[in-house]
Amino acid sequence: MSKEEILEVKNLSTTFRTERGDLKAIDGVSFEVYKGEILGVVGESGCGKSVTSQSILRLYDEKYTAKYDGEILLDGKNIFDIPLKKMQEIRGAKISMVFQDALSSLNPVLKIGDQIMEPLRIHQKLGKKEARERTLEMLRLVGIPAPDKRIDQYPHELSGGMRQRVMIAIALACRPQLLIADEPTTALDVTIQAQIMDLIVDLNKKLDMGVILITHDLAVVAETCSRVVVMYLGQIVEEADVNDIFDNPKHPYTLGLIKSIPRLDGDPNERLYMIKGTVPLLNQIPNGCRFAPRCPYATDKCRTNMPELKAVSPTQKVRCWMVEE
Amino acid sequence: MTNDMNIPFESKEELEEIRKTLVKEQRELKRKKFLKNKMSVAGLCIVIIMIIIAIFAPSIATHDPYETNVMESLLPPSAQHWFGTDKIGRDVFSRVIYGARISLFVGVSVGGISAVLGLIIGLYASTNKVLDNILMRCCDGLRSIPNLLLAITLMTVLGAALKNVIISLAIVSTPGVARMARSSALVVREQTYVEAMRCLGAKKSRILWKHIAPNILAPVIVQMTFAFASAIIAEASLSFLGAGVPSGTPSWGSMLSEGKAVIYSAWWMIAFPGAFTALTVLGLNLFGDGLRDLLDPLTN
Amino acid sequence: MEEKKVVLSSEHVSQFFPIKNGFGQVVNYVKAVDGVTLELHEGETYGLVGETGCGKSTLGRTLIRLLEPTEGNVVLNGEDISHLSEKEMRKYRKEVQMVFQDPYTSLNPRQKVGDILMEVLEIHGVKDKDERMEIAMKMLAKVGLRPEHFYRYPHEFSGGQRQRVGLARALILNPKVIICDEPVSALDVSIQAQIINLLQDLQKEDKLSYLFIAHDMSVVKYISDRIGVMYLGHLMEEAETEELFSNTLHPYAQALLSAVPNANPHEEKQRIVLEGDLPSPINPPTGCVFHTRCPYAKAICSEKIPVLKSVNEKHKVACLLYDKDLNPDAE
Amino acid sequence: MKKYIVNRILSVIPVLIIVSIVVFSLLHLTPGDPAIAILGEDATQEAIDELRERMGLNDPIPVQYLNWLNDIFHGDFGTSTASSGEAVTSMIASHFIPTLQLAIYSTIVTVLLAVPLGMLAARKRGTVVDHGVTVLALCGISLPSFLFGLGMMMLFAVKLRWVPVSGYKAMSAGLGAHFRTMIIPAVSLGFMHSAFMMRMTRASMLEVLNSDYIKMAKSKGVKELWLVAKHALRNSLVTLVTVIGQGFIGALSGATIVESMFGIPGMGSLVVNSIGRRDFQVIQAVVLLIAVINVVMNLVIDILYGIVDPRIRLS
Repeated sequence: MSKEEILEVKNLSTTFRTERGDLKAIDGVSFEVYKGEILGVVGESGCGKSVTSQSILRLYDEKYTAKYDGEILLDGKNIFDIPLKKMQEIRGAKISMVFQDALSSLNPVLKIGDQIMEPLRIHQKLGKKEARERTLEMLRLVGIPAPDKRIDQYPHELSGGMRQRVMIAIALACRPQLLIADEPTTALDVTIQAQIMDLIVDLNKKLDMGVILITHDLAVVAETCSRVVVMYLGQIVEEADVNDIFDNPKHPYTLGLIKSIPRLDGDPNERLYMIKGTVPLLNQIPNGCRFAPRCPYATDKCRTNMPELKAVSPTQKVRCWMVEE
Repeated sequence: MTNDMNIPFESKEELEEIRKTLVKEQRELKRKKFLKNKMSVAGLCIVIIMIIIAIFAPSIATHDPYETNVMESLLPPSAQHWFGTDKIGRDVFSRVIYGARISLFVGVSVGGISAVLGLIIGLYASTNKVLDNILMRCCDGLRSIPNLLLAITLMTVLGAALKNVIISLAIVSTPGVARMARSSALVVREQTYVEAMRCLGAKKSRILWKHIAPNILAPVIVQMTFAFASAIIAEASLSFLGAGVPSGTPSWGSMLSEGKAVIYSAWWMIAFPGAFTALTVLGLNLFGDGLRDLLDPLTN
Repeated sequence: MEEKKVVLSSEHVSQFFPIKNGFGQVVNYVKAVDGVTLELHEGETYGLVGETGCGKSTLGRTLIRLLEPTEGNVVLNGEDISHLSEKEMRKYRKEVQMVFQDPYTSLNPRQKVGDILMEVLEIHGVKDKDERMEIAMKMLAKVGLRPEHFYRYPHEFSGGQRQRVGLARALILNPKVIICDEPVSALDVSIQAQIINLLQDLQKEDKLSYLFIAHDMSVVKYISDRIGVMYLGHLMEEAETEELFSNTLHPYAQALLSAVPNANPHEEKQRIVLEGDLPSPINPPTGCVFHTRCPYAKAICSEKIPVLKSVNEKHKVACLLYDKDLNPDAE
Repeated sequence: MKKYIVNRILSVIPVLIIVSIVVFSLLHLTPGDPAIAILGEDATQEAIDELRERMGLNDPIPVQYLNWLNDIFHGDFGTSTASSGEAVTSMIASHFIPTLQLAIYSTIVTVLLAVPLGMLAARKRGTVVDHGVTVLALCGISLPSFLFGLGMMMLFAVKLRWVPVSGYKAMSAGLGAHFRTMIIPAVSLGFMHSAFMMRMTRASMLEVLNSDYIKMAKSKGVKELWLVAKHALRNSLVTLVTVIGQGFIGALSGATIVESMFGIPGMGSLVVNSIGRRDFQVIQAVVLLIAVINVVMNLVIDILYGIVDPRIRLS
């Protein structure tokens, strides 16, 4: 099935200038996002999944702190070639974002109605009355009861789940092609998380947009994503359909992750698998394969040169020497 | 044993060895971090220079600061009088050097007293609601009276003497330190490790002095350097208004006040004491900023 | 099944936090915990789950007597410790201890790890310094840390290592009961596995009993022998792990378990989605606190308060649907 | 919101009581007997006793305190012992206007200097501009207002002769003259307070600019200018209200030394002159009045803070 590609990330690297020298948070990240699909980006803290998502929208301050390399193709054009001023036409219109903690991501001194209206008035130049109408419609779309009462309230007057819905309403106000959700339900209780994930899946179908879902929770990925990218220490180590990731993961890190999470249908007497060691700091990256020091199958080859992210099947790519033989 | 990472228990000497290297390493890390912050190092140097001047004032000063000589009234800076002379012929350079003693002595004692008192008031205010209300309302009461006005009023009541200047300025700056110590203590009190110590059966006093106090020491010490600096300004202001040290004592403030009277003819009467006051206070403020990062454990 | 020895139990424990107005008069109460009865057996792990604001942490803090219960009693190894003074409570501190959630604030940043451990021994009368050091060193090894960690400060450790120090501090008095308040929620998946395995190894070795408080159902299911589900200060259902998952009775527990995502893409789950928002604990709904959101709610549910009753010897539930004597047309 | 205002007002009452006690006790701690001070050394004992009785000095302390408080509520700050029994209230009234003017002008200077520079430093964090502003702020804090004033006086009054060294011309004496006498005092008082305000504005602006809702606004496609003007300013406005308010209070009560240096007949110089004359009635009245204004102003700022911040207004 020929899927229409929205975004292609090619060899993306983001380097941060800190007092302790330059730190390359992500190094050579490449993947595509197709229309109507939910792509899961999974990894533990510090693996660079959030940096990837915010680099796509160039949210970091490029003058003093961050430097981007590689390409991000949107409708055939490379985002890094666009002058920063023009980026505003893409943010919120073509690609928009939702963050983890809605209470801190919504402006506490502005009414939620105004915050939803803002992208409409910037991108679609709607008048005040028409924008307010579209806002009420958005509030209904994301399932907020009594929208005409809620529209004039402030973020602190809403519950956690409702604030998350407001943020989704803001992101989807201008019907973007791509929604990037950076850990949208991590701060929520499990019943509210289920509601929000259902909403995202529902809107993904209804508006036929692409979604990049960034999370550390493999269970959420299993239930909502169609394709998964696993990241470790700033690099993609495996990319595959969700069934392949869980049924026959190829990369030792993915395998380790899946075996170390307690599963609802798992056997309680079986001891949890432990990936030995800890994630090294960004300024102490081992040479060769970055997972080598913690990998049970590591050979000298792994410890000296870095494997490429190779396709082992039409839908699965792995960055590991073991796959070669 | 339970875990493969468990190395057999070392002998006492090896442990002592490990401890020494680690302590040295931690101290080295702190020193390197402090030296990296150029501005606060400069601040520290200024303060050290001033302290040296204050201690060795007799040997540095070229003349007796109190010796008057009507013949040499209001001479500009010259080889003989580096900073010139004042209205009644006293050597400005020697008076500025001796003035360092007054200012630093007032600064250190006011800084020290207000830090210790402020810490104690702040700590006990954070222990229970009633005490908190009483102490904090008193602090607010004192702090609502402008510092200088309160100092002046206290001075007129106590009379002009160095001891009284220190008492007045300590009363003026303690509420500020107390309020800051109290808010830090309330934050620390909410931390989980205080709760953990209560689970482990630690007495209230042990928790207060061994767990809460050390963790609010850093902000209090930083506040002390700023109290030190503002005490120097306050002493200078008091003496400038004639409500500070007894007249004739070589204090930077009173010298500036004398300088104002002859502003048309003797610029040096203002330039040198003013420069020394500003430099000392700048040094303290720079050092205080650097101290804040150094003492904050999270920034390591 | 022979009668297991009860190490820690709460009998109708309630914890109400007073709300005062400007003049200091009490105007209302936050009913954080409301009449919870629960027993922890020896060598068992009792999982206590529920969403934010259900009172599980408050109950944990009440059982370890960080808070004094407003009503009901806390019984530790047969002794009532509900209203003991701090001094009287001290000797019981050796028997029950707590491990906390946030690794970054559970250790005093100004104390070296070694001093943290030795201070606990000092408080409980181990006079000789060398003896204290030896015990502390053994405990560090037991939780998988190396001797030189003894001289390091907490900020030099990773999240996982700090939880190990927290565990060492809790175990150093050889308590028999440990209340774990979300010990692994703040950790990454791979570190989580290490701590869970460590907790289980220590439990086997020293026959410890855990009250394991958490909101992550898959972790609780893996580690617990029995599980209690709390909602708005009430214990709604309590059962052995297998029984609870295979035969969930309480409507809230059903909704909660159905909402938990499972790391298996093939499983098509049919979800029960709860309507409305969590009511405020300041004035909870009358009768059964869940009746405002319960799909099976009947008129009686808003009048009578359900009581936790045994449905069989492995399963208790607090719901009028299953309570014959309170509700005539119950199943 | 009402609850917020009520308990704010309730918390102010004890503070006012404590202030009045502190100020009253200052009067009683002073050595010497006020009656002798008024009648002079050689007055007869009967005259002194009779005056003491009339002034109520023999009553127990609490009674005196209540009488004193009662008088104040009726706007009577007592009579000045030094300047031949002149009513203190009228003395204060005449000295209040210059202090108010100086406070307003110096606050304007402070805000014009500190807020833009603070925001600029936050916007251009880590650059030369940022370091420049930080150093400027440090100098401002380290340079006492009277030293800075002396410097300005020497430069503008002595060297350039643009303004008189000291002296005060009221508004009535012509706007030009009035401003020529007020510009230097206002700037020297304003400069020191602007140093504090600069650092606070920069810190609050930095905190706002690094916040999640600015990142969210950016991801919505909000333009750079709107980011600062609408989102950032609205939030830092909440803290700026307090900062500017504190600045005004600081100027109102901190002008003592600048007034006496530049010969401005405000409340500050009134106190300084009263020191020489050991006129405690005046000192006490001025200190009490400024402290009360201070407390009331803080109350106004707290309430203003509540109105500006919806999280408090609607709680």
